[in-house]
Amino acid sequence: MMKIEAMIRPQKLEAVLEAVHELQLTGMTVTEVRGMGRQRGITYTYRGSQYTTPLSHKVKIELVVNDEMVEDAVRAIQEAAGTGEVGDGKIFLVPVADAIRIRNGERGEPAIS
Amino acid sequence: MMKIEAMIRPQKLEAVLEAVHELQLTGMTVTEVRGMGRQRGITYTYRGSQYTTPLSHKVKIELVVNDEMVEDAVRAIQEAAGTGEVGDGKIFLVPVADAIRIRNGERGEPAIS
Amino acid sequence: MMKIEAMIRPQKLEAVLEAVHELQLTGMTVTEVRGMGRQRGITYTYRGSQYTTPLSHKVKIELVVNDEMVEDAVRAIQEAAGTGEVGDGKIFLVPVADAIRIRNGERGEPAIS
Amino acid sequence: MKQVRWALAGALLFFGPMARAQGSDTPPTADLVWVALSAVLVLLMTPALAMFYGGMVRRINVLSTMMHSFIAMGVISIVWLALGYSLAFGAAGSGWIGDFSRTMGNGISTSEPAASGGSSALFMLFQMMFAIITPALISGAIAERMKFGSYVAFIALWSLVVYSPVACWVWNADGWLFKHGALDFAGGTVVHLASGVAALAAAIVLGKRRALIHREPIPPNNLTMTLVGAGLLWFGWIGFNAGSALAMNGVAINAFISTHMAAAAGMIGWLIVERIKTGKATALGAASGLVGGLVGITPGAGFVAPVGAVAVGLLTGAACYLAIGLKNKLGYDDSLDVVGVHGAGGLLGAVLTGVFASEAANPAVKDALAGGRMELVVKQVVAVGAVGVYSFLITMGLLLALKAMGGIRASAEQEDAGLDETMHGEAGYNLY
Amino acid sequence: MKQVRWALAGALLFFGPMARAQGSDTPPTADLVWVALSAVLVLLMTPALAMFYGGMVRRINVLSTMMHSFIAMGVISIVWLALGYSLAFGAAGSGWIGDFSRTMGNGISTSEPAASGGSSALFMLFQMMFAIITPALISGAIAERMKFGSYVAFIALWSLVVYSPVACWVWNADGWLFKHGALDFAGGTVVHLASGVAALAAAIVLGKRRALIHREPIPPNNLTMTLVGAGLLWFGWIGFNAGSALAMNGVAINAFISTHMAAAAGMIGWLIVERIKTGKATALGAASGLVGGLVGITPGAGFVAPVGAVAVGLLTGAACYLAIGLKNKLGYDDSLDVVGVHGAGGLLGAVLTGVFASEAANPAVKDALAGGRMELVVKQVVAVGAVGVYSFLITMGLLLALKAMGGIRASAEQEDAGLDETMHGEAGYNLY
Amino acid sequence: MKQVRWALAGALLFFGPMARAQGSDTPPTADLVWVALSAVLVLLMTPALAMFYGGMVRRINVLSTMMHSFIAMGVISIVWLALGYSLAFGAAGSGWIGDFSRTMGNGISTSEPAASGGSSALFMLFQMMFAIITPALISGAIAERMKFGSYVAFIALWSLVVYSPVACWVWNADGWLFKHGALDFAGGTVVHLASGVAALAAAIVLGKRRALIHREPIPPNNLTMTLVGAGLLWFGWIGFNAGSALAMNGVAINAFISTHMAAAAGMIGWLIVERIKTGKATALGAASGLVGGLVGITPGAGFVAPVGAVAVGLLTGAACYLAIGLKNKLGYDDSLDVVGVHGAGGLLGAVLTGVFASEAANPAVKDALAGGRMELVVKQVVAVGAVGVYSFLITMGLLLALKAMGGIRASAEQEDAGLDETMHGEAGYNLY
Ligand SMILES: Nc1ncnc2c1ncn2[C@@H]1O[C@H](COP(=O)(O)OP(=O)(O)O)[C@@H](O)[C@H]1O
Ligand SMILES: Nc1ncnc2c1ncn2[C@@H]1O[C@H](COP(=O)(O)OP(=O)(O)O)[C@@H](O)[C@H]1O
Ligand SMILES: Nc1ncnc2c1ncn2[C@@H]1O[C@H](COP(=O)(O)OP(=O)(O)O)[C@@H](O)[C@H]1O
Repeated sequence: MMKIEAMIRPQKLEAVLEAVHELQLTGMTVTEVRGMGRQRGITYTYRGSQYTTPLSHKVKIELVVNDEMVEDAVRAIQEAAGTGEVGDGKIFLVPVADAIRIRNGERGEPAIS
Repeated sequence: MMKIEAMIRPQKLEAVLEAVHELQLTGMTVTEVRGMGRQRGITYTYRGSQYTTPLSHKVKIELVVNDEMVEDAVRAIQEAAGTGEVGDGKIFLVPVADAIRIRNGERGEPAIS
Repeated sequence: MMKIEAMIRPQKLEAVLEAVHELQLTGMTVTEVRGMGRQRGITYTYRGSQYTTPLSHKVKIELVVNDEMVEDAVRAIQEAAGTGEVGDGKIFLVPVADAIRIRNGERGEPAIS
Repeated sequence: MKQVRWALAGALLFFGPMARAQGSDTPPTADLVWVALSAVLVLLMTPALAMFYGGMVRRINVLSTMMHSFIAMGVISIVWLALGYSLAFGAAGSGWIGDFSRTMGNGISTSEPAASGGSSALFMLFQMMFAIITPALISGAIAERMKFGSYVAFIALWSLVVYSPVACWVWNADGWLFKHGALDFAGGTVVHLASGVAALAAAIVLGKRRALIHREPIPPNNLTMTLVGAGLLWFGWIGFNAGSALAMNGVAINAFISTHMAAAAGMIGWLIVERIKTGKATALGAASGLVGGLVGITPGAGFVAPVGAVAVGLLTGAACYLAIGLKNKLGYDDSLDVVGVHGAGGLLGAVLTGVFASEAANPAVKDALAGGRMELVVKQVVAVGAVGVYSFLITMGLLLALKAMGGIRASAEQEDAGLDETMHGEAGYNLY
Repeated sequence: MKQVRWALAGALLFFGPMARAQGSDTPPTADLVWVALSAVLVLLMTPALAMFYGGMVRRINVLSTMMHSFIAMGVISIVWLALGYSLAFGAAGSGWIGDFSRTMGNGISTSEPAASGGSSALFMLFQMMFAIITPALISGAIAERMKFGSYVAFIALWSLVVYSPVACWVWNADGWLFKHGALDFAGGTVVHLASGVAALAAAIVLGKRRALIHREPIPPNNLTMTLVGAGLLWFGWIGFNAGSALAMNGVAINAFISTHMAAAAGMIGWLIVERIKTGKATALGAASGLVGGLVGITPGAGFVAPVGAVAVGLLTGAACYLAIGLKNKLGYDDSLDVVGVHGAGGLLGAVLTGVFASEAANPAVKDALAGGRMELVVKQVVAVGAVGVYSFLITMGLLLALKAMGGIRASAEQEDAGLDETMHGEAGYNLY
Repeated sequence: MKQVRWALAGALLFFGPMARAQGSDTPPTADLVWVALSAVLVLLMTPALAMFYGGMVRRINVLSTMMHSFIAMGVISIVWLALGYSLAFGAAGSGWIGDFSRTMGNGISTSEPAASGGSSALFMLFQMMFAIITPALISGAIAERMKFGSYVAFIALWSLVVYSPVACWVWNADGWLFKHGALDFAGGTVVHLASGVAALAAAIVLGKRRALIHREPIPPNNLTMTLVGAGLLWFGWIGFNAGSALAMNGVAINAFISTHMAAAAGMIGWLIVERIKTGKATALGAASGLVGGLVGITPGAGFVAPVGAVAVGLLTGAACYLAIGLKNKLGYDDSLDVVGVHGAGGLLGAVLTGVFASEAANPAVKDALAGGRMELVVKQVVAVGAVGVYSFLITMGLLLALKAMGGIRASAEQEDAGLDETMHGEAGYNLY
């Protein structure tokens, strides 16, 4: 089992949700985050003083999938979230030891399908 | 060491905090997230148009625990967070290589106890 | 590749961003979280009733780095985020299997550099 | 004595066609401006209440709670124009309820220049604002768990079977409580006591929120909005109380000052008790206390002098703090403490009006005190008792009937997910 | 007939030096207070609009959207004092536009005691508030994608080449539409129709938002703010409509009541249709419907009796709901539905004024109906048509010219990241 | 000359028992309505200030900052009624401070019909609103780090030992600055200069915020609230300035227009400089600039004609922008720029009043200019200097004394976690 963690542009979330849906993956968790990367940060003006933060708004998505689904999912996310411009984000693959469905205690692959 | 990641119903957070407390686990991190799963999404009405999102409000909790505590913790969370209805959420177990306490630099098990 | 996850005090984020920047690490993701730990919780007063939550405001940072950068990064974060008081937070090291840059599909080390 | 006891009732005479003697050298245009200004201030109180209440519920119910106030502006305005005003202020020979002579805006002329005294339309309008906010006040007790459709039906009916009759008793020149002789300057009994007691009935019929039963936290989503709402309530309440003089004169000015002082003192009264009891003076306490002080002075604003108003405010502010603790002891779930603030505050205010009414504030008090202060206090208690019992019983009956006819409470699922999402298809905030 | 048709136009006479006969025993001080009060209420409508609009856009554009209203308060106030007022209300022999006799505050005396009738300054000020909010209304159509600098240039020019001329036609005693004889009590045509139609032109010239094209969600960031803004608009609108009587009299009181009733009924009208169509009554629907009702009654507030106002409100509220669906069919991106609410509502309101105008509300209606009701309705349609066509064409031309001179639309990058960050260097919220 | 220079002072005469000649044919009821309306508008300014300030601090201090304004409404109302009014407006033979003749509401009759001229209660009330907001203004300088209890003690004392004496000097008919002959229509010196200078002293005594020292970011939590607060301040300020005419007349109308124009121009002035310096016109800049313009016109609203007011607004708006930069150079931590806006704006406004005062706006200016414009400007500077030095020294002393008696600053822990949580036991938002 593998957790796919991707930081994407907020406005791409919709497209990613659709792409994931098409792969018949039914589970996913979304978090609002701010990210630092190659992308230029934001300069805020406050009554004459200016302050630059390297952080821009991103969305983090997390999906735990079976090992055989990893490559498909990565490709789908990459296609849906990409614009080709700096700031598109990253996908990380994090190994997962086990999964449990809270509702009924199912474990392992059945828990995430 | 293992990180227990659980996505639960927001209104169950309180019960989970108590359950974790009873196990004498002292550390935990909580994040507001939105989750897609088997649960029906939400339909928003906006001036005549309707828009359905598959995301519902969830809370993600993360606890890093010693390996021997994993099963107890999983069980406790499952009991506290479960209602038996679709949407109860998932628990994932993610291996952790090391832990450091920022305050004093302690590493490994002492850092999380 | 390793994901460094650190829960720190919100007011230390700025210092950590600078410290990370000095190490020439260009990527990082930041999330607002609430944490339970040894730190005393917060007592809220609401029209005469009082309610104590064990959660205090924290910020979670996540950086995926090459294995050789891990120790430097941990040290830098620890120095920047530490005050020596309870509540400074924790750093966790989570193994990462792979990384993909969404923009161009680069994988592995090049994706995070 | 009748013409002096009830400031509001004077309105019927004032605006009546024969109120102004010919040759009068003080045209009432300025008074009409004052009443119109007051009406627009009271109009704003219902959106202010939406903010005050809206900030205190959980995020998932913020719009639902604000809608409880806004929909009252839509529904009650029409109910009042169509029927409610007539039931309250139509001819009421029996003393219990008005006739149908002023339904659908009949007999309420606006076309003649007001300066010639031919119009009671402004009075109907000013009173409409009171009719709107009263059921909206009740909504605090049923927040986070009532069906929207049932709520709408409830307030429309409640307005007709509770508010209009009670307004008739107390403010109609024919009303039995009007003749009885208690003092209620701006609606302590009609507005606050009636809604506070109805809130108790509603909280009992609706039952506890699931979150309360399961001891889940119910954090207020936005106390800044509650504070601003309290500030706007203070602002609007000047119109509520000082406008009830229905003219710009010494009584109106006294009412303005006393209202302001009681709000200030109510804030201080609450915060002192709160600080003693919990060690903290809270922002929500400041907001709640000032509202408590305003509730307390409502019946007496035109009868109590400024220093007396400080006493009324301090006492009511402190008392409301203590009264909201009751719900935990008695076990009803009054979500936003309508019983504690409007019920207890309205009751105490009525009694304190008897205690602090002073001739220095209003010469009319002389007559009210003709039988001694104790007699006046007893009259106040009688008025409170009558209105309280009536409002409680009818509200109870009304809600039980609605319940029997298909349920008034949201489903467990709706309650857990929040009414905004499930009943209105919306989310209050998408701030991130 | 001329002196009765247009309530506002009366102002020029009213405030003129010879308006008050010597020996008049009704000094106008109270009327001045009423107009000043109304002016301050209308002043608040633009911040209220900032809230109403601000809550509906995405978080990343909330400040930008609110700035569209606030900057109108800064820029148009100065434009109006310097030139706009003169173009609208200066001598206009041709009937098309005023002369330069009242530029830079000339000829607008404030120094003589108003009670002696020597001042038209208050009228200039009251009108200024209308001039401010009208271009701000348009901003809803171009929200989330227009350059700030271009917007500022646009509203300043629009105010001079569209608003002032149209105000001259309709409200100047020399204006051609004034003489034509349609009824517009408080600006249904000048304010709502003109801005609603300009909004259509602006939406077309600007083009669709990228997020709409890419079918990204555009969630409203804070509907609680929109609701409160709607509440404050209701409050301020009393000044807008009832203040347009320019005196405290029966017409003003009628306008107050009718305005209030139409807002209430507008809310109900919208919610009923919405509930039928979608199964939900939304908070945004309540806010939108009440604004729709207010738009609908604006031209008729002083001519339509309260019960008629309920009908106007119900119809306009329902019609606005249906009209906002047009944009999806016709393909323009009117971000916040200015066309659907102010355009359609203004149009329908003008027609309904002809239908419901009643002598009971205002004796002046007798003259307006001299040629029969159908004739009045036709006159209403002509006025709407003339103003609509003019506003559409000139707005179109103005924006195309500005576009040619360097672009009026934010860059794709700015639009994606949001205008708050990229144009103003700010974020609306840092709530966590 | 005395009776014309100070519009406010006229109030004492106006409301005095002998002010109205017998046989007067203009009853003052409309004027009373105007003053009452103005008082309720000024009442709203303190909640508006709570919003304006509250939006600019970090989320963790939003309630604490709003409480600074709200608690002033509670505490100062009582202090003013009990003692402060008497110290300011009691008999002041010495010219320095009033006696105890009007403590506890004594000698302030409301019971006689105001129309017969027997009531000064409304004046006491109107002045109370000024007394409330002045110390609340100071709170911006000490935001995010002062103990709540100390703050309450501070404003209560400050009101008695700084505000009341200064109000006596400037507005009491016996006051030495009143006799000296400077122009201050609505409180440029008493309200803005006094609070702005006190803010400087307070910022110095309190010291810098820890977050500033450690160069942590201090993001404003909610600029939409700040914008709305600025809008409500604009609304309320009409009452502040135009109400200071204490009657509805040409001077009041001029004050209304000039106040409005200065707010508009202040916004533009600030934004122009900001755009030049930083490349962006910000929403916070619009809000700050309009407040700056309002501060600037406060002393001159009734003396400066509308076009002059545009100049005053532009200059003050621009100057305030430049003045807030001072704190970085001089090293004090004036959290929300009270010194830059109210101190600098108050000072500049006083001087500009001398420069732009015009007979066209107010015939009384003729006398003020009897000795030439330069003499008037010098008088303005003297008044500013006297009030400034007094306020600075006494505030300094007061805070140092409170500091010695137990500390006035929050602990480091409290400051880091935020005062909402640690001092009030609350969180402003639970939005997610
Ligand atoms: N090493 C990393 N660890 C964690 N998050 C990262 C890392 N690198 C990038 N990110 C996340 O990805 C986002 C986009 O990265 P960026 O470098 O701007 O884009 P690109 O990958 O197109 O060059 C960042 O804002 C951040 O949230
Ligand atoms: N594969 C997954 N990866 C990440 N998060 C998941 C996954 N499956 C479920 N979740 C999270 O768990 C929540 C509940 O899942 P859901 O399928 O609705 O409930 P149930 O497990 O009871 O069938 C989701 O909202 C989501 O946040
Ligand atoms: N075992 C854990 N798992 C996940 N998060 C933890 C764990 N322990 C601590 N944390 C996070 O670290 C934060 C600080 O921990 P705390 O125990 O208060 O400080 P310290 O490490 O200085 O004793 C907590 O608020 C929580 O967010």
